[in-house]
Amino acid sequence: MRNRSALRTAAPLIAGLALVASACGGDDEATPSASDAPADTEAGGSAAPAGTAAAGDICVEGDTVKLGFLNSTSGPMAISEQTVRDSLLLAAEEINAAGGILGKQIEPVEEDGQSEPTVFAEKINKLLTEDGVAAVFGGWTSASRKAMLPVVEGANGLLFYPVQYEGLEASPNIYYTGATTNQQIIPAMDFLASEGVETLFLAGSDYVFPRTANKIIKQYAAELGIEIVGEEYVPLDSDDWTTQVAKIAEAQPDFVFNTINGSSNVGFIKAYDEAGLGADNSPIISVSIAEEEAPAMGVDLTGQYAAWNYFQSVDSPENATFIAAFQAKYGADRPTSDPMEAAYTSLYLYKNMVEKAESFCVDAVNASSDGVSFAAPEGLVTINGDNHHIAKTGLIGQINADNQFDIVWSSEGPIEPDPFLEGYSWWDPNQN
Amino acid sequence: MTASFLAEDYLEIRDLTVDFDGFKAVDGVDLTLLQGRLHFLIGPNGAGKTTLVDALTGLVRGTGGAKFRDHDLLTMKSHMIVRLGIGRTFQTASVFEQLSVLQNLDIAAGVHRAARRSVFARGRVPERVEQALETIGLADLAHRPAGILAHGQKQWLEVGMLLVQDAKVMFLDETVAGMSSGEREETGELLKRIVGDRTIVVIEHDMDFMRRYADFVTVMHTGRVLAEGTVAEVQADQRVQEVYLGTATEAATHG
Amino acid sequence: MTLTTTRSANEPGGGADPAVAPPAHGRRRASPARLLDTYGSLIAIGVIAVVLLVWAPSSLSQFRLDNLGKYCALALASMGIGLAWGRGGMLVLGQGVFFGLGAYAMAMHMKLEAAGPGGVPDFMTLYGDGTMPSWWEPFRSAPFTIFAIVALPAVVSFILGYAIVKRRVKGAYFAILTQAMAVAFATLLIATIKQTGGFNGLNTFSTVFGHNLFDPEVKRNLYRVAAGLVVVFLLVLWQLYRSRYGELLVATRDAEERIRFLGYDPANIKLVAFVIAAVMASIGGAVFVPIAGIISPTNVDASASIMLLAGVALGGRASLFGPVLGAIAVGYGRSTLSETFPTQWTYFLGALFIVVIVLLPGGVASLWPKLRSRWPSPTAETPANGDHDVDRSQPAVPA
Amino acid sequence: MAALGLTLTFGQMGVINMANGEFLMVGAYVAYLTQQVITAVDLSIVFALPMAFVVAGLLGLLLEVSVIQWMYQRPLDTLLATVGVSLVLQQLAQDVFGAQGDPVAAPGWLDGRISVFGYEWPHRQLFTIVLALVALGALNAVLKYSSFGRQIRATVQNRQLAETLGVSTRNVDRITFFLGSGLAGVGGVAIALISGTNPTLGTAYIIPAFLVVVVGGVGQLKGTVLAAWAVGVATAFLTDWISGSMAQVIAFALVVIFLTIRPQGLFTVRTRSLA
Repeated sequence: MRNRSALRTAAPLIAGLALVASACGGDDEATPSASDAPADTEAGGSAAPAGTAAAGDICVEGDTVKLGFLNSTSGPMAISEQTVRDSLLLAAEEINAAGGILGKQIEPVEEDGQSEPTVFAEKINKLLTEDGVAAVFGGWTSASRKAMLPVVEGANGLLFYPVQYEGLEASPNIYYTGATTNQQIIPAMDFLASEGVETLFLAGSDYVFPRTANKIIKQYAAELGIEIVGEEYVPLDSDDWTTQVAKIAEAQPDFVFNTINGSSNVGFIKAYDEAGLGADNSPIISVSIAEEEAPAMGVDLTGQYAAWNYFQSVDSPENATFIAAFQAKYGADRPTSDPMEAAYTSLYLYKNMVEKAESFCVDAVNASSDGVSFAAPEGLVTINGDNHHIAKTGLIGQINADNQFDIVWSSEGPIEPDPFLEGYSWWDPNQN
Repeated sequence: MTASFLAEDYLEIRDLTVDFDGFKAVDGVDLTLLQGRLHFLIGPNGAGKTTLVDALTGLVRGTGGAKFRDHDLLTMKSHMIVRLGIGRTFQTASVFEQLSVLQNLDIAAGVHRAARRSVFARGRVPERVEQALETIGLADLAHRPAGILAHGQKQWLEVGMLLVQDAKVMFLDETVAGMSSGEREETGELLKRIVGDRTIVVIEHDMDFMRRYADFVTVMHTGRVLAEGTVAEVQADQRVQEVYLGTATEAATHG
Repeated sequence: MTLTTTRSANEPGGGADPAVAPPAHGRRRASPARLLDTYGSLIAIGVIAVVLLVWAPSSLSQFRLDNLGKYCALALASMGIGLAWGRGGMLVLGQGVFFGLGAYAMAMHMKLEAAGPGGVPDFMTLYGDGTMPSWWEPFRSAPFTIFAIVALPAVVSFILGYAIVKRRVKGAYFAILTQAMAVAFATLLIATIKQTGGFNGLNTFSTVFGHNLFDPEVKRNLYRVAAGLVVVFLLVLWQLYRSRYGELLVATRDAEERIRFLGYDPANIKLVAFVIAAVMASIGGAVFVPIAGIISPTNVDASASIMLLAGVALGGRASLFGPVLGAIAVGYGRSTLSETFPTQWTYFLGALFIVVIVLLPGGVASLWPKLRSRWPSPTAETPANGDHDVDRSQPAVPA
Repeated sequence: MAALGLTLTFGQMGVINMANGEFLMVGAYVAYLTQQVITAVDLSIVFALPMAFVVAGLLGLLLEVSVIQWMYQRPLDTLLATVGVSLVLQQLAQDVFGAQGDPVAAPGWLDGRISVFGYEWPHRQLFTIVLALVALGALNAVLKYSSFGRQIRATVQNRQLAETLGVSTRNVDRITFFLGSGLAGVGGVAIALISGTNPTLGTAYIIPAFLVVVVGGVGQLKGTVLAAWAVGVATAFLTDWISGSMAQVIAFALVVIFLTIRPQGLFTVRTRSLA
């Protein structure tokens, strides 16, 4: 009698134990070769707090180099991030075929960020401390980057972030291979000024990037003498733009500056079209509609503009090779776009940095990163060792009937990255 | 027995009307329920007996007045009416089947317990609960789940729950329906034992049971009071006979 | 946390009451089996405490320990859901709101810590004009923050609960309303980008109550706090479930009208459970933030709330241990299975959800009593007072 | 539209189908697929509507037969189980069609605008409104006048009695579910015209749709339409004053306040409460 009762109470415990036990048993199988990763041995408490050099210098031993590819392959952001993953895998394949980095083959460790910042934080922690990867490539939303930043700094790892973003950030442990604001937003404004635009309407998602971008646009517009005649935000996942578009129709701006993110663009463009607005009477310049998105709008976008640093139509031998390789691997109907190119470029840049430093160790790579360049599909790009951004050329494209972009404007050569806009006298971060 | 004795605690109902979208289930009922007697409420189906009790216990909304200890029951919420000392049972026994007999009684006794004490587990059995267990004769079954009780025992448990609530007015809705004759007798004796200074209102179809135990009888028909008085008085009433003859078969099926 | 203190403060005073004397009286005394029945759960809690607080820190890597800490934080919220849903019959689909209240309160404090005395959180300069809304100011104070973590959800849930429960909104309506609440809350956070960081949420912390977040020892202690709170609240719930209130709550769930006619106001009974659940979720949120290093609207919206629920449903909504183990299992599955099978994981989760709910509404915890009933047990007829009782949280609804 | 489908399953059957949003998505994808097969844009929508109805309806039927029929006594569990279903359907859509949204071109005759009451109405919006009204009318007619409609209503009011009268309540359940899901599918086509398709399309609609149903009064068709209209107008109106996100928050808050004041919705059912 007593035994039975004891058994009965013990059952949930056994279940619990089994659970917890399996929770820790899992690592070994998942990452057989990670047993010598620093985290396992340092977990005892010997590791020093962040900031002190003892946090360790991630280096690489063995015949292969593990690289973490951390993109969302599930959730709403998978739409975009899967394309980045594809081009990262392509770059890794090419580099491996050409002999690897410093003779070591790349061993990609793929993780799913699940479109959730907390998951990004958790996964990059796993990649750096459990899997012992030499560097991580990925992230898309600002939220995911912000979530990864403290982790990658705490572990003194390396992260390559391939998307244009809102700037005002620089971390010694992150390389930003997408554009910062002075390589996309400001060139776009320069283009508008050169077109003689006098009134501008700002439409964006209620999100960090549009908010910050518009803050910059407004200050620069004041400098250029362009009048802002309206500013509207709609939640990230909202498709209903009818009210806002009505306001645009009423304001009749010379141009609309579109900083809307992702699928919300579809609702915007459709409402725009329904309101009788189009490229002929009310042109839009977008910073997030690329080759991938343009055909998904369900509305003919011919004649509208976009600001990027890369278009599939860029005419260079490097780009031709890139497109050919990508379409050979993933299908001839697949377009290439700016973030994909930036991700592809980031892996090659890493290779060049490591080879210049002749070491995979983070501190050594960082020390020699300044001036490392790569002949990318978009043109020559060069790393700025101070702020870890890269010099890129600003391009404006106009959508043609094939949903490709005709390049109608270009900055004079690569623009030096200036994430904090220190070189722009009109910029005042404390003024809204 | 105590029919003429006007006690302190009595429930006075004046012009009580319950209107269901134009259909008056209870229509201008005047009724005085006195302390210390077994008051039977009889009448054919649809006479409005249960609706009357529903109105008095806050389950349906009624107009008119129902005064008990200077409170108008018709304006109060159910649980406040119960706290005032007015309890009821339902036609279908509704004890908590998963809980033990003891736990059922204990929960019922909780009304008079300070809220902060309910964070403790039950230690020893409260005296009131113990007494009620003896009174309803379920002491031996105290730890059995109420769900396994026989039908009659469940009804007794319900009465016990009213006892531990210390209800001054008890409405028992067809308590003996479906009981064996032996169980009916026990129920009758139980009610006689506990009536004391309480008012017990029994809604019933069973005439034999009524004849044996009623101190006072009110006959209802189509929402109105048809007659009231002692068993003998009511039985002698011409109108009551008519109503019951006319619906005798129907009443029998529910007896 | 306040709950435990008030309780123990009451204990001596309660001694005068015969009703709370030790269970030594006649019918309740009885076999060692019955004692084990009563105290077996305590032993189980003890074992969980040993596993979480002694075994795990000494054998898991920092990364796994951090994750376990996060699961513990989620488990706190799940236990609250177990109370409100499993025991109280209120399907709370918006527990993310309260999780978020605690998490954001904590995050605001840490953000202000990072900004330094008189400083303004970085994002306010980034998105706005660098001025801080005045309601941020009190969160500079650590005691106020801790107070707010408990008081804020209590007040909010009381007001909401009062409006909803008192109006006798139940069942599916209640569920949908709470879910709408979570959606509205997440939308509100996203909309107030200058005040709450918007979609990005709050992140980039450096210290928690003055301790360096990157110090492994601090991390370890954060884990200990999370795991310790799980054990503490297991004890709280254990006491609550065996208390008269616990019985009353179950009785209310099963027959709300009947309870009313015993002189109780069912709304009050449910309200208490709702508020306790909200406070637990909030505390869970508050310990989640320093471990995860970030809180954003995606952690508190409707789908996050449903993830919390998934653990509870899986583990066993009405049992004491079910929600804890369920939350840990779902959290673990989410990070580990998704590492191995990134896309199949969603199918698996969806299918698991359906199968458990259709075939095993009591969750995994309900398997045990079923298994046990295969053998004749001398105590089988004892009505379950404890934690392994078969689920009954679904009253039949008139079709 | 989604709300109409929901009010049928929820109101008439007391079943809460969280996967209804995914039936919208299915409808949207059907529109997309039809357009791939029938390339003449003007025609394809005409085919897409009945196709979407049938496909989403059949899926709903499958769901009813496989999962829901076991749990009519457990409405809250149905809610949770269908959450699982919607997870699976979303992932399935993502794997089949890719995470990228696919465009659905509107036929030419929907491109123009027409001036009614001094406001320029895009044809597409009018089309949606007309579609909703037609669906409402058809549904109303079926429920009121056909013998099957009478069977549905009888089953709702008293299942046992209906059974003893020879109504096959099982069939009624199935067909009701088919209709409700099918309606959601048709709604999906409308949504596809407005915002294109993507796998997570359903999630954005499901909760507002539920609120609309509850506000309108469960099981009340006219209430549902009125509530949908009211919520839509309120949100649009608020957007004029404040930002879009805040308008959503406030619309939600208003609905919650409304429901706490009047939990039974705009139009009440004169029978026992369903939940």
